[in-house]
Amino acid sequence: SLLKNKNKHLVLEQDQQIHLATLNERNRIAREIHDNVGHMLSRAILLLGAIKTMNSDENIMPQLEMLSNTLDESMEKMRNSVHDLRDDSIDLAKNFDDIIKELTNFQVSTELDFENNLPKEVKFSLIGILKEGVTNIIKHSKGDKVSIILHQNRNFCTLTISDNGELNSDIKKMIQSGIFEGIGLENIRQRANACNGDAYFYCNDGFTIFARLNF
Amino acid sequence: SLLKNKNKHLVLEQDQQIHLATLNERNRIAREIHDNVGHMLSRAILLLGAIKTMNSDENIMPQLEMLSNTLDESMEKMRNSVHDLRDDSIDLAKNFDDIIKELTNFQVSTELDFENNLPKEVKFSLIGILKEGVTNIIKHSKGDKVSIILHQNRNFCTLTISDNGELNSDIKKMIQSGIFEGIGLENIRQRANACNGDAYFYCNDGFTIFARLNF
Amino acid sequence: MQKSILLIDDDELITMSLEMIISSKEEFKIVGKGHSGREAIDFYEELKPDLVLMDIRMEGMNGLEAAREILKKHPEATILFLTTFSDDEYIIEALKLGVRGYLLKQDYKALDTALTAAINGQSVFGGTIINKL
Ligand SMILES: Nc1ncnc2c1ncn2[C@@H]1O[C@H](COP(=O)(O)OP(=O)(O)OP(=O)(O)O)[C@@H](O)[C@H]1O
Ligand SMILES: Nc1ncnc2c1ncn2[C@@H]1O[C@H](COP(=O)(O)OP(=O)(O)OP(=O)(O)O)[C@@H](O)[C@H]1O
Ligand SMILES: [K+]
Ligand SMILES: [Mg+2]
Ligand SMILES: [Mg+2]
Ligand SMILES: [Mg+2]
Repeated sequence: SLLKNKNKHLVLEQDQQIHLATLNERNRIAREIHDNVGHMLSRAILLLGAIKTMNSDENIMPQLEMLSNTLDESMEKMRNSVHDLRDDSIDLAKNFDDIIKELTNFQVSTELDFENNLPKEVKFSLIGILKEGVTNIIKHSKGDKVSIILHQNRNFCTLTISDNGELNSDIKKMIQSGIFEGIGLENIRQRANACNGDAYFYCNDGFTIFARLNF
Repeated sequence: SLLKNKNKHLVLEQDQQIHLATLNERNRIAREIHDNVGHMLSRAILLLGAIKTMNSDENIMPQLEMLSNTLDESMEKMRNSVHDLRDDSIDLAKNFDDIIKELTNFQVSTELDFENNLPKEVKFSLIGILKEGVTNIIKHSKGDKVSIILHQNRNFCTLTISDNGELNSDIKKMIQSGIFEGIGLENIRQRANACNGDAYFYCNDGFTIFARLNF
Repeated sequence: MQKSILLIDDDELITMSLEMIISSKEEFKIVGKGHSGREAIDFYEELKPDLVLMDIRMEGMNGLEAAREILKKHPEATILFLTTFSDDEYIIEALKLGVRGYLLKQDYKALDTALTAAINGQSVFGGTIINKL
């Protein structure tokens, strides 16, 4: 339906928008710090260089040297912060970790085998899929064990999210028929589709989401 | 319907999430800079104080004084940046401005009369409504003039977005019947509803969105 | 023979500090100090220094524009930029203009090596000296 289509559009855009908003904010701050604090520090360092050149008091030489080191270090620290700010890469491991941490009442085993060179959209989709899967487990699962497996291959990757909670037969039927009550599973499929892949749901021995994304 | 409900949920959450993501990022950076650079700078200032006391070379006294001022100023600038970072206020005027700037092909008149003490959710909703309204004008309007009026009263505010582009009769009927093709106008209504208000659409002499939000 | 240097930075504290450091070296002498892109162009005409050490970011005419002007009339001019960070955008711009490179303001320890290298026709990018690009 039309509304469903709009919904799809919205979900896919949301990840992108949140990331963009974060990036814009970072860049604004990076620029501000760079322009203000960086400028001040560099003039302090240069001035101190001039003072050391002129100074004839041997006694204060060691302290001037220490001050020099401290200012260099401040500059270095600030540069690193600003550099971090400018880095727009997405830390997939960190994002996965944050989401998995929500599973406090489950015994979780993970196997995350991937490179950070995954395309950005694939990372977005993986994070989105994991988030929906984990939310569902917390909301619906009757089990106590979860397994999360991410594998990367040359031009595709697979994400498997399983839990050992048995589903009742009505829900099994519903899922097997592909008609879902909410939009969670539908979103998972759409995210996989957006990466030229697909998602499959299995209800044997608990519930399993299997997604394959191509790149 | 269920899907429609999900949609509503999604739209309302999106603004909040984007803002939260931005804030988290800011706070992370603010803490990092404060802890690292700030610490270094305060060491430097202290050390320089000692150097000035010990120094017996009259020639470099003015430069040491200048260095002192520069370091104080660096500290001040850093504090201000960090303070700005921690400030979670939403600049409504700036946000309105950015959106209105998109109307490059229209003659725009604005009347923005509000205080910055509007509740956060009201600001979110106003920004969201303006954004949808402006997007629609760019996409659909046959006119060349736009008027945007925001008024704040003691416990409510109103936003009027009008353009002078005539609608064709089919669309007039559709809008009068309250059945919309997309989700833009629906979202506007939901945003107004979320603030205990409502939105109305008029198709005489062009198209007008009128929203009232209570707080 | 001492090499003559023209210093341009809108921050007087920077030109003062650089003068103190550079003048302490036998091989260099500061022949002029200016605080804008406009002054860079005027002083260059008047003084024909062996090297111009110039800030990039200045109010009004910035360093990049001033360098473009100077190099248009005097392709042989030796210009080094001063920046606060090693910024990729500046490096690319500087390369396109045909200046000798850039130096970080705070990297005063590398100053005399860099100045000598630039005057001898080598390129200087941050602490790195490159023979020919
Ligand atoms: N891990 C799980 N264990 C048990 N049942 C599940 C699990 N995941 C999904 N389900 C079942 O599948 C249904 C559809 O899931 P879906 O995520 O699409 O919707 P929802 O979670 O009910 O709502 P929404 O995600 O839109 O907030 C759920 O209502 C639930 O009955
Ligand atoms: N300013 C306008 N001028 C002319 N027609 C408009 C204007 N705003 C809305 N409309 C009409 O109302 C319809 C419904 O608007 P709505 O924003 O709900 O959907 P949409 O813009 O078509 O799609 P979406 O916003 O979901 O991307 C539009 O399709 C358009 O025909
Ligand atoms: K000298
Ligand atoms: Mg769900
Ligand atoms: Mg619309
Ligand atoms: Mg400057």
